[in-house]
Amino acid sequence: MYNTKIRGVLVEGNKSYADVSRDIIAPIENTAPGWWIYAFAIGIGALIYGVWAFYITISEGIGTWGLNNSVAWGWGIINFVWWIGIAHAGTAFSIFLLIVRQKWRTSINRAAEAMTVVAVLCAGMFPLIHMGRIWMGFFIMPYPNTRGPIWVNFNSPLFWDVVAISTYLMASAVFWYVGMIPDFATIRDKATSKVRKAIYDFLSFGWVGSARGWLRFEALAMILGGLTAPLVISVHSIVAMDFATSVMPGWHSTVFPPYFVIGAIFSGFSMVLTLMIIIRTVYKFQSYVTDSHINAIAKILVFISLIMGTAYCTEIFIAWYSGGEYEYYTFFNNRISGDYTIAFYGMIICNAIIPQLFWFRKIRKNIILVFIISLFVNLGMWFERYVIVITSLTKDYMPANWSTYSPTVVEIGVYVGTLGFFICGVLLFLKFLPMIAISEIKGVLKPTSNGQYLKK
Amino acid sequence: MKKYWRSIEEFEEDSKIEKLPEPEFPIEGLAEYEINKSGTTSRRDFLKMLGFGIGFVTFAASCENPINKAIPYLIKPENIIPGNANYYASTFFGGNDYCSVIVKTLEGRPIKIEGNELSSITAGGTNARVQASVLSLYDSFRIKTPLKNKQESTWEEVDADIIGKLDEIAKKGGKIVILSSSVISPSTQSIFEDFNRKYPTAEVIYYDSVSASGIIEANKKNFGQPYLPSYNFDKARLIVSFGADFLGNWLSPIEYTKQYSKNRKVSKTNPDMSRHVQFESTLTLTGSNADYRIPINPSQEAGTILNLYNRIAQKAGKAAITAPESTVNVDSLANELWAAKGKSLVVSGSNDVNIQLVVNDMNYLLGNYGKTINMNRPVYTKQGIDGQMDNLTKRMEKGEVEALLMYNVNPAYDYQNAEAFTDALTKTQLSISFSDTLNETAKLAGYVCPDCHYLESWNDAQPKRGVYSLTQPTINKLFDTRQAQESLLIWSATGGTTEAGENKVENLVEEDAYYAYIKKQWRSNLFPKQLKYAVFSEFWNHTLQAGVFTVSSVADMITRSNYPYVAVYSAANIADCVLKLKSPKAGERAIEFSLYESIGIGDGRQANNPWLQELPDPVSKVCWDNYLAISKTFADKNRLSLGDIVIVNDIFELPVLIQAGQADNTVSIALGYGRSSAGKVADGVGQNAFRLVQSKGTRLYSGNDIKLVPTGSNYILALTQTHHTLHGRDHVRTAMLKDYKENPSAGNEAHLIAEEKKQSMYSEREFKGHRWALAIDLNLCTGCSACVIACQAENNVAVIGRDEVRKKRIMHWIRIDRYYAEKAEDPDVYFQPIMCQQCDNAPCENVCPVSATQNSKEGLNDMIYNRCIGTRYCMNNCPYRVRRFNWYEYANNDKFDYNMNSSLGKMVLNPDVVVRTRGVAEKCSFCVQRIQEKKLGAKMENRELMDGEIKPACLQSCPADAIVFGDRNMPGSEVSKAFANERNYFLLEEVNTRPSVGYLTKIRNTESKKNET
Amino acid sequence: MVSTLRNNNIFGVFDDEDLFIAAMKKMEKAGIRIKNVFTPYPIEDVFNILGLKTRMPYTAFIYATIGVMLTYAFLYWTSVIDYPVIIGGKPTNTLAFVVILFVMTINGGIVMSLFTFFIIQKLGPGKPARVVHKDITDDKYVIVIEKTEEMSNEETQRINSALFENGAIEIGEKENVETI
Amino acid sequence: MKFIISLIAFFLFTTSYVEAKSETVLTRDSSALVENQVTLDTAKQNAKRSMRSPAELFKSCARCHSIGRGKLIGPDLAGVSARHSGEWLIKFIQASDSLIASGDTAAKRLYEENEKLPMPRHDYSNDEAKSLIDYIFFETRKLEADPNFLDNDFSFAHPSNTWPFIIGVLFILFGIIDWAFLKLIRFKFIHIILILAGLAISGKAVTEEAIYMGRSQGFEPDQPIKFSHRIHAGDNEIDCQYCHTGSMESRNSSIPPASLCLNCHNVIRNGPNTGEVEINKIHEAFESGVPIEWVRVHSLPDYVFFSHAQHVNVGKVECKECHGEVEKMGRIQQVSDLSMGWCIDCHRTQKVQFDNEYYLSYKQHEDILSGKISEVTVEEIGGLNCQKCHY
Repeated sequence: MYNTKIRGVLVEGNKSYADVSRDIIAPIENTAPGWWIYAFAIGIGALIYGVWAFYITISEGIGTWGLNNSVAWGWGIINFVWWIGIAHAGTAFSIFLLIVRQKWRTSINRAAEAMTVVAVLCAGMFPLIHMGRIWMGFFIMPYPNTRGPIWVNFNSPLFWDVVAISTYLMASAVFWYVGMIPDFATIRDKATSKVRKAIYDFLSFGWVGSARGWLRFEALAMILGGLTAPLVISVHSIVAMDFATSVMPGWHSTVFPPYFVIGAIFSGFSMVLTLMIIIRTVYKFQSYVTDSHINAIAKILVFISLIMGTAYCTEIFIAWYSGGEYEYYTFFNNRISGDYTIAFYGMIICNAIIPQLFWFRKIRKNIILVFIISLFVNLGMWFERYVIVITSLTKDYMPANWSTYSPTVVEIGVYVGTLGFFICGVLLFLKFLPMIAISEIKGVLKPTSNGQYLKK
Repeated sequence: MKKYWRSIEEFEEDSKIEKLPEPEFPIEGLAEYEINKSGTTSRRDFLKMLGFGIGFVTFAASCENPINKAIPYLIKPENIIPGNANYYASTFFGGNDYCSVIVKTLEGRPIKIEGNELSSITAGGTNARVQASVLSLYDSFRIKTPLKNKQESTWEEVDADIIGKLDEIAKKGGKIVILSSSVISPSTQSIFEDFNRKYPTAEVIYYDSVSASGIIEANKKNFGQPYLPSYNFDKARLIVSFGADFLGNWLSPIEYTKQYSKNRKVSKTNPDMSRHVQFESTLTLTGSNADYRIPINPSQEAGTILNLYNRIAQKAGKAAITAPESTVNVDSLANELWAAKGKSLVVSGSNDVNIQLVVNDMNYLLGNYGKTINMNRPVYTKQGIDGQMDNLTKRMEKGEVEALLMYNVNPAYDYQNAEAFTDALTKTQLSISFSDTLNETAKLAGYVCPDCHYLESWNDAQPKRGVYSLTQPTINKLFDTRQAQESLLIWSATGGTTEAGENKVENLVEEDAYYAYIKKQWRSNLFPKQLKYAVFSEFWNHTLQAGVFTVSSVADMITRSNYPYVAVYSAANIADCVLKLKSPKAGERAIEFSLYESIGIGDGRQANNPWLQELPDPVSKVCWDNYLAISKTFADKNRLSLGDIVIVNDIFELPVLIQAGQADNTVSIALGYGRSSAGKVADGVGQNAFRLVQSKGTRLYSGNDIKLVPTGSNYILALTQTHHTLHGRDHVRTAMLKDYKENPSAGNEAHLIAEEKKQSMYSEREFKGHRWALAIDLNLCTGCSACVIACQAENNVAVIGRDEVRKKRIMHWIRIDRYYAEKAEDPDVYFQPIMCQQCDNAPCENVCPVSATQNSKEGLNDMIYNRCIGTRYCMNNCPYRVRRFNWYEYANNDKFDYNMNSSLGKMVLNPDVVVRTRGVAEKCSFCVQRIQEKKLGAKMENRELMDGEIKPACLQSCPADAIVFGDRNMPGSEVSKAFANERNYFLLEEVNTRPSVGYLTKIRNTESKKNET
Repeated sequence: MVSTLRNNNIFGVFDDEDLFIAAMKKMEKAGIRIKNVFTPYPIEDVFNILGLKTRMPYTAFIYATIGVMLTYAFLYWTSVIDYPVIIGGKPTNTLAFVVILFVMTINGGIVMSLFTFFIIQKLGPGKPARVVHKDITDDKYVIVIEKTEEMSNEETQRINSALFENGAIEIGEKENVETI
Repeated sequence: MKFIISLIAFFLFTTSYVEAKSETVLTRDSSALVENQVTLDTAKQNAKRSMRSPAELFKSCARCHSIGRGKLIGPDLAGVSARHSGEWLIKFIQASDSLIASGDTAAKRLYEENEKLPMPRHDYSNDEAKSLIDYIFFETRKLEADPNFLDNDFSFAHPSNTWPFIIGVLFILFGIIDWAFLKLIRFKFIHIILILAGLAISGKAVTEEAIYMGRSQGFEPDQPIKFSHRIHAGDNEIDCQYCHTGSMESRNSSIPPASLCLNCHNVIRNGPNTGEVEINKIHEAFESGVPIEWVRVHSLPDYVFFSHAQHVNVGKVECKECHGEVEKMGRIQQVSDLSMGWCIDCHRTQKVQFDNEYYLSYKQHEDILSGKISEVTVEEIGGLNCQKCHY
């Protein structure tokens, strides 16, 4: 057992090991509850809208979006960055808390990771669909070809994106799945129906929990964690470079990578918060996802939101201090004032101000409020991406080609589609996969429950 | 442009050129039959498209190559090498624009118009309408057979009918009138005479949609010559213009731009330039180039002119006349004028005889005649006397006119009271229109004998006395059309009443009767006037090669009675004029209006040309509509804002546009829009402002009784530029002339700093071969937008239509940014042509994931459409925003039903440039296809490339010679000189993109910033 | 009945972590070679008692190094040797490689470590699970001792009793259990 | 050989043709009689009726003679014109008996050989006889003509990948099935090897097909006219530029116009393999004005700009470097795959004609002088830049 000081009780309600297994497997064993069906239906609905939008975009052209010669990136990229941000939660949780040996992560990381994987998939759709010639997309792969061969442009942040995001998807998926193997074994052994037994037998890769297995399992977990941690940083740094390496005023800024990473973790955590609150209520998992969990995340959010606030101020200060007229114009005439003030102030309020409420213990304790605030943060982070992408493009260097931007139904459809995909994905996870890491919970069960748990 | 010179042996070939494009002429009849039956193009055109080597409608996306046919000529014409272009000299004349042109044909298809540098008038210049005229050739709305009562008919039938009727009318002495726009073709005129000889009751009436009869009648009074004089803006040091848009639309804009730019070219060696003062009510192209521009209402014009006249008269020792007090103080201007005696020029765009008389007298007092104004070379491009037209309508109403032949006119559209005319037209027994499209007038005509497009026709032209040029066909007739001249020849020849037997019918029905006729004319009239060639055929062939022929003044003396104009000058009674000029009484401030021609559409005769419709107006940056231009103060007063729809005189509704520099109390509307029967592109676009034209003896294009009623509804104008000021940025760098004289790099200090600060992480690149670069002199660029259309024609740039333009998706590879500086009521206006800057450190290159854009060894920023996957990152990262994106499939898409959607319209495409597919980015390539062509040519001739040999389309079309292109590595090349010039700077130098396009600062000949003269 | 050909094992099932650990310690002392143990979650002490070690961290490091070197070789060959293009005035051997190298390092490490784990642990899709006891993945702990040919009955007795004394709630014999 | 034959054909044909013309002239108006160098008697004969076609003339011959189907009553006429001179034959046809009587040895021998059966007289005019002889000559030629003279003895078409693919898939399937169910093979690593091998084989097949997609290497379509480059460029050694005039001066080398074909085929009306049939197609096209629609063999995508002048004229590249040994082809065939890689490879290695005055301004000259480089490849002057070909 790790010899780290354990803070507080992680699992409440004097659960025995068997209870743990039973509780967590229950949703998988039982039939789907009504709310699940409804939620899933909604998800599918959104997804269908999305599919229609995809069809229109591909069959008629990007022209069906609200873009123009000056604003060539719109919702597509905004949502791409937004999703990528959200996708940072899982890994941030598991990895960082794993490395710093924070035991309390155990009850949350599984769901967080699942969320990550789905979110990355959502994010991945945007670079694809926003291509003018998606059917030529394979050009972006540096494979040996008969055209010379001609290779891709390794200077392009977009190519870095391709590399980083595919790696990230792979890594987080692996991390997620490997973590689930022992739990699959549990489900397998507990399964009542033949079919389910067969399926989970297949999924569990024949895991039986032997000593050596556990040893290597933990080693692998540490390796994956250790390697993925820098990846988490790099992925969003690279996404930030999409903007930072360009010459557009408001984009061309060295603060972007750290600022984006923090932002990502911010949105990620808030999304985790949103999800976990829902899960613990609908599945009655209060004893696993305890108030102290919520409390902890809330505290982290306050901290990050402070950093975000600082970042915003720095940007504006630098815009003024550097004396670059284009930079100055973008920030002062097209963000603080101008056509897009709503987005700008929305961003400031949601990200930098509202989370400050978490200073108050009362509010941290009030689940409803926490839930609402977490939603606000998600919205705020979306605004942030909107501000960055749109304002810089609409009014850049030459006044002659300044323009404005507003999305079309199709663009919105693509976004809603990905939301639907996310909902469906998460719901399927909740229904068919262990949403809490059983073995890890067991690992922390005894030492954290004051030793007085009942044998049954 | 050396290419159209070819060996003497081939001369004879050229005269037959219109046969050459025919791969299989034996069954030409069949081909045309097919055309007539189905409006689509015939197999012949089909073959032209599949003609060997050109699958020129191309789709970069397609990755498999299907089995396609290769169809060689049956008989390869001597001088056509499949895949190589041929160039033929010809002449364009329409509306204001006379232009001697070179037509680029490929496998017998004209695909591009270029200026003819040998012309003494246009000297290689063109303008947007000339450039676009090639597309009008492939207009699917053209009439494909003669029509009889709107039913398709045959020439035989039509001829028989018409001749019959004409004879009958002539027998009973009924009146026959040929209503024609100004004819500058001597041969055509003499054909009119022949016609007159056959039908003695026939008479010719000239009618110009936008007339200059004010000047003509004034000159008649003063000189006894009912003609326009030729103006020499290049000789004038001080130009004062009262609402004459001589750089845009007035009389002969291309010629004047050439002349004007000669005097605006400043250099260290010659740091002088002319001064240009413009009084006008609407901000025209000319006004925006003026050094001083004073916005005045039309009603104030007379006052101002008379005051100026008075000041001059005083100095000249003449008695001053009572003049209404002028709102602007013209003393200093008068002084300057007097100082520049003989080197000044006063022009007025007004069509009021009296004003023109005063102006003439002023010029006379200033001794400008013979120096900056030349009555010896009258200009024939406008001959219409408005009185005659009004008169004609009256007679027609009375039924006095039995037969009306309408050549090149469209009064049902552009006559001020068209209703009266159309009613009157029904009273004629026989009405014939020669229109090549079924326009508003042709629809009403009993017979339509479709004329050929000028690229299918033979013709000659005498734009001004002693200066001639030829029009030759560059393609076989696409449809069953016939030149009006031929029709007239046939009709007037039947009886064989004419002298020499050579135009008997049977001789005439053959293809080139008119060609023979022109030759005959030239043999008898012009051949004697030159001493260079002994044999006529030689003379003829050389002229056909060059396209132009100028009678040396000596020869001119011999034939034409030439008199000392000053002697015959009979000053009109100015006082009398003053009485006639009723200036508005004080206090009465009715809303005034002034009508103008837009740069693209002109008087609307090419309105069905999508290129022109999509050409943004250089000043207002609006396309696909005309609008009501109002001033800011006026807008505030009446609480109007951009796009608010206003009912004008209860006739039509127009959206308003708040136009900087607009005279306070005046609204302006562009003519040429609101066609009802011009074709699917033009119909219903804008409103017909000709209906506001007033007739007071002459047709007046301004007035002071217009009623405006706001409707409260709003309309989105297709604007290509929505922000009009520089926001204090130095994209356009300017200096005043006097500062420039002191310090050549005045106004360009930022460049010096940038040069000092210029540094890079990486070692400088070495260009071992060429290094292409382009420089633009902002002082010469008038913003006329000829380059925009030239580029569109050369590079197959798509037309996307109004809605897409509204979405800011215009595809033009070269755009002209227009900025206002200083005060909104009369701003400094700056034009800045922007094309791809071909940066050495191109931001767009770094970000393309598939390196579909990269830098070539010759400093070009290559864009590879077939590699592009359309991430649009390059567009975002281009600080100049010169990259364009194919948001939709613009070719073969019914949503974009313009020239790239019909097999006929596709014939204008340039096979050297691929038609971009959906989802790829595109941009200016410095006309890389031309670079390659010339390089290859030099290699084949085993010689070095000459400086200025390569001419991108924009450069070639520029009437002001504002653009130079060449090799920066070549010592002493024009462009390297330009780059060394102190005035040269690069756009956004601080971003360190290292562009290959340099801009030379704009110099204004003003004493101080914005002070009234 | 037990056939002597197949390898046979004695296993004891515990339901308390502490008893289980103690039992292991005792048996080790008693010189009984524990063949393998099964637990529902990782327990540090077990590793210590059995003295298990893994070298996976070192291999991971090697993998990462391989990854970065291969990637750089590829980048250099493609954009400097094979088809050099001028991009925005940058040198062909550009700094931008750093980003890709960084990611690919991680990539190499992760992928290859993963496969190493599956291979040495002999895990994989469709591999039949040789479960000693059905609650092994729930809340039971199992000690397995190999029962060899030459093992005499009393030896077997001794093991059984040892298990029993140390609080095994269930003792049995099972053939070919998971050895790793 | 064939060349000579066709020359003979050409000669014989022209003579007959020309005189046939003069004939018709005579029939039209006899005033031309004086100028015309034809003997009066023939003139008189023919003044009666115009010339008959050799085919119908031969009908009467066919009673006793065959061409190439062995001896009937008379000898096989195949190749008779090679055995006897023209004049002799004419005489023999018109009046064999008098010829025999005249003591002509050849005639005698024939007479002997053929059971002393004399050939009846024929009232054929000289020209009719000549045309008849030509007719027989060409009929003989048809006998020795090669029906598939267009076929090439080489093909650059890539082998089909269907079977490799199927085999590969079978490997995989067997591997899996056996591993899972059949268990015929004991050792798992064999399954693995099987599967991997299968993957490799089918994978290669798929990728190759993917690469060849849209390529038409070895493309060899049937053309509307059975035109053989082997005969024209090979046997008759006609220079490429003679027909493909554009290649020196234009972007496309251009298929020759029918008029160009007629330069020769006005007179050469008879091909060695197809007789008049194919050549007549040119004439038909020319007369009807319906152009010949050749199937285009070498076609590049439309986004590629290629100039023959640049390569053939300036670059001094041999035609065969891209088009292969055309002179050995009957049906024309696409030899190179015309892929971008193929172009690039050449541009990397091909030497520039750097002595061309055009390159004087290029700085590579300095490097050459300083001995840094010996010669300049296309790559060094931007031959690998995209906009060399794509714009």
